[in-house]
Amino acid sequence: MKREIPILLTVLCGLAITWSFFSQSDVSKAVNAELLAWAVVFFSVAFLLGIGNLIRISLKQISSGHRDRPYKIVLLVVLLGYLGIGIAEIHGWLAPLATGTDPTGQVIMSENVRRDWIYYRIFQPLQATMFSLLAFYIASAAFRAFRARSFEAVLLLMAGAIVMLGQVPLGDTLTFDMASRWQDFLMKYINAAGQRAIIMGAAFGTLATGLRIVLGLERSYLSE
Amino acid sequence: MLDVAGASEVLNGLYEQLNPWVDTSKLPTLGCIIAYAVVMFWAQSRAKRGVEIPIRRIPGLDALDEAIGRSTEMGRPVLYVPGIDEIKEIQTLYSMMILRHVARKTAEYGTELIVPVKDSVVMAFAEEAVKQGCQDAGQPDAFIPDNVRYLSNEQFAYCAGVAGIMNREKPAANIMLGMFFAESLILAETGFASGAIQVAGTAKQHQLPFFVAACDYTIIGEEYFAVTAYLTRDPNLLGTIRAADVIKIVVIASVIVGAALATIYVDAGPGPNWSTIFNRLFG
Amino acid sequence: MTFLAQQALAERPFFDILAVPPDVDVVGAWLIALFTLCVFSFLYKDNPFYKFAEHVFVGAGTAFFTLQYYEEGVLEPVIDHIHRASGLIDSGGLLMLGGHGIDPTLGIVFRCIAAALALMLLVRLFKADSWAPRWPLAIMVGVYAALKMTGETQAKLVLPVKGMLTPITNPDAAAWSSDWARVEDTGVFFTIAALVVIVGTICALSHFIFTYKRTPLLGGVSRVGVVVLMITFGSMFGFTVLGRIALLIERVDSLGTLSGNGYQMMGTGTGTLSVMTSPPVLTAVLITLVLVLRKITGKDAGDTAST
Amino acid sequence: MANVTDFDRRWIFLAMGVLVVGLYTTGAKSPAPQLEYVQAYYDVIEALPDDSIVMLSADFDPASAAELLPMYQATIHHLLRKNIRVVNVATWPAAPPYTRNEFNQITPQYGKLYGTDWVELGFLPGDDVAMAQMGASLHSAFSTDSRENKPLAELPLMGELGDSLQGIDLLITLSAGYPGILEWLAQVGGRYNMTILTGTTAVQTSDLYAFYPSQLAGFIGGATGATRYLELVSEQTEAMVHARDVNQNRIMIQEWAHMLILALIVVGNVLYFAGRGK
Repeated sequence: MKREIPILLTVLCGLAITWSFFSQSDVSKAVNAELLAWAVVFFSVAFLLGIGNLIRISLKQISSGHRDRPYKIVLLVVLLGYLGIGIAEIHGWLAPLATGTDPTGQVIMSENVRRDWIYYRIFQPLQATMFSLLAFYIASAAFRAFRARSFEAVLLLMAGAIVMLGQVPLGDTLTFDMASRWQDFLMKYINAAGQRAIIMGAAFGTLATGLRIVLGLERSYLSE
Repeated sequence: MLDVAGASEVLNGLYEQLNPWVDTSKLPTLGCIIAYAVVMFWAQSRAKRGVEIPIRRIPGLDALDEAIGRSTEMGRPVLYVPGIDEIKEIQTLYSMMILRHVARKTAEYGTELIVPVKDSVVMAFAEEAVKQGCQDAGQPDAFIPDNVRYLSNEQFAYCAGVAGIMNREKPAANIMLGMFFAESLILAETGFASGAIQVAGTAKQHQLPFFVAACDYTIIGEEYFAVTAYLTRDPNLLGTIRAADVIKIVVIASVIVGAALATIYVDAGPGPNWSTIFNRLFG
Repeated sequence: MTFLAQQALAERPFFDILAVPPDVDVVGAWLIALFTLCVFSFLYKDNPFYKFAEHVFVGAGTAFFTLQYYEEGVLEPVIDHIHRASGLIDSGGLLMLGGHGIDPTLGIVFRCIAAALALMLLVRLFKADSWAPRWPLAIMVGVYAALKMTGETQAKLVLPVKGMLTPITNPDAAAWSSDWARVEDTGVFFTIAALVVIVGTICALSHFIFTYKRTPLLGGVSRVGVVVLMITFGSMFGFTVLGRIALLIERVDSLGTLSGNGYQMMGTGTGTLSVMTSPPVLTAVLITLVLVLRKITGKDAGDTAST
Repeated sequence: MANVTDFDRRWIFLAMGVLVVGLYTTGAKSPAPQLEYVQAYYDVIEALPDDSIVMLSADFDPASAAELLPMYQATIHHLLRKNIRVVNVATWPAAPPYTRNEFNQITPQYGKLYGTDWVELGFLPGDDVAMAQMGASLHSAFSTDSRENKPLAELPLMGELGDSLQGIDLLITLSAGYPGILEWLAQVGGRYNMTILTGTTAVQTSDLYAFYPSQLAGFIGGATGATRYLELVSEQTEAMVHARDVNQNRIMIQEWAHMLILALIVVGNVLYFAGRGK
């Protein structure tokens, strides 16, 4: 029973959703909508479980005198502090603040100001900068690793170069306005063909896994 | 011989009949799913009964053995990076199957195998795979627990950790198979700079360019699943690949026929013709 | 410090909870500069500044996402929904569900079941290998699998094929043009382009046919397919470069707006003093100093190089 | 240099940094190239009649805001100038601060009222499921709006729209990855046969050619596409002129950075093969 009921649930829900995709009936649409709402709730709660893990691991590292102990303390302080402020805002323990007036002169109250203050001054610059590092890595990889050693690599680098030139005015000037036209041809026709093949390939993967799950043959997700 | 008018009559009649139950614009999708399912199960049952489903050799696959052989000659370790996603990602799961094969080879050659992981659950799977591989090779004591290493749960920290291994322990072969994200670029570059022979493979298309440009052999897109099927001979996987092949052939045929018909009837006026009828079959 | 603060206050609020980009308050400007440069310091090598920034990032990110999922994924679909439904009971209205009104009481019952199942997920916190979390998990997996199977088969398999069932000739276009700039508009070009797409797609697909014997034909076609795929990857490569560099430029731009505009500690305009005391420059100088000192005193041995 | 790979990569980091910062200080500008698919994106919005309803989904976060935020702002200006009503949603948890901020700053410039001219439904978790649910039933997807926490029925625009997407004339997604345009195409585009426009990061751009124009009416790809769109929008919208200039300055930096990358690839390969020749 421990495994049968979950598999039964999977199959029933899977078939219901599939049915509503093809069916015209109102009932199927209603069932579909409700099931999706359920999935949203489960999805979110499952995400919230993750934070428990993070806190547990960090606490363990702090207590065990891990080498990164001070950083883990920083992590927890930021995490819990931000959480506290946010929860207080969500539940209105911290009063909403006026952020302005709309055209009719009515005052606009916002319950998000404190969260957004932190977001724009800490989370936003950090995440944006983390990913901007890749500009440097791509430059050094261009010099140290991207080698035209094989027929494939040659093609790839040349196509890449044409796109890099074709996307910017300077590249066009340097190539007497040819780069953008070559790029258009590569992207609109050859790339489009390659992309279709790749995307169809991905679709086959989804289709295979989906079928096995909906028909109750795939059970690996129940193991852990 | 059915004429155009008759054919479109039949089609319209059919759609009329089905409309109350099925959204007829989605019939092609339904047909595609059913066709795929039928072929898949048929092929799987045949594979289970031991009927040989051939899989073409993939260059990257031979490269695996070559890479392992080379590190054996140089007496340096093999580095296996199973991607950075969790075990629920199908590519990570397959990467574990391939890892088992690699572990068997390294155990046979008596070469050291280092497996850095980013996720604690994947770590358990990786240890199991390596252990299995060593047993397959009849060398259970070739398994070195410390060589399956949990580095960090943070993408770039993990990346720096792997780069550190590449620079310090100078593996002669880097095998990168699984689900990769932005770090693929950094790994491929560091590995190339360290002079190792590199074999990479992923179905994550956006990372493939970097692998192709910086690695010796790259297993691209669906080839990744074919490799897994080739190594594991898993009937389910074989079935899905055969089914995909069949649908691909159908797609190719439809594109040729459809485009030809469309060209023939390019300036045909309104009203049904073979081209419009054929197109309706696709919703 | 008070003096410095006043200097800044002359043009910018020192702390303003309502200030949003591009006009953040002075405290915000210094925070943004600090965290941005801490991350950039990783390019030199892994160091305490980066480690600090990284852990703050994980903490802040996790907290922010948690709040979002809690508010929009738990409170709204459960509490707010039930509240709204009970309101409908009083007003005697129907609860709209997929364009189909149902009795609100029923809606409440359904959503309570969902809440109960969601609670079963939490059991995992206390008992790792419990059967309870599997029920909601199973429902979620079923829903996702079905959605992706149906939707993606249609959008990524059937419709792209349908999109290719088009003529390869264009009667409306002039057959050929002597004007080189207008070649793309000619009928000949149209036909060539259309053939490239069709042949290219067929070849690329054939490359991914694995379980049939490699006849010379299939082998040759798949060889062409490799060419198509490599050009495809090449175009991705070019666009990836475009994207990554854009991210860097934006960071430089945002630091640039903080060097001046009333964020500097002393002076105004583009005077040396004002630039030197602006958040990005001063922070950069300080971080560099500390890293140099660590190198001299050999304290940075523990940091792993970024290469 | 004996072997190019012994070279300390940090010199290249430095070169890239110096190039970008140096060019930034010059403030010079370059126009974006003519891009057919951006024109298509612009034309589709231009062709919409007054009072059409557009669903604008913000599917990005700070990591990709550099590319997508300019498109997002320009699209809002474009829609509001055309007197199109906007339903604004998000499928990425980190997007709502942007949607709040931009709409609060831009809507007053056009005298648009909350509830009648635009609504903010906010973030919906669940990735593919979220999109499918918006398609299936707006009122059960969002019990309340995220600005005034009112039931949707109490907002005139949502009351008129009803429960389904039938009333939506166009879906626009600013997409940074998963979930994004590919999922919208699968869960809403094909299923409800809806016209879709998208602005994406450069990394995703090449994928979109597989769907354009049959499934995708138009798109904006990466920083160059964004700048081109800003050029088009700013012709009509004074408020976007500054943003256009900023982005044209970025294009100028961008083009030289491309040259640096190309030069690095060429030099690296020359040195490599020369070294192997010996």
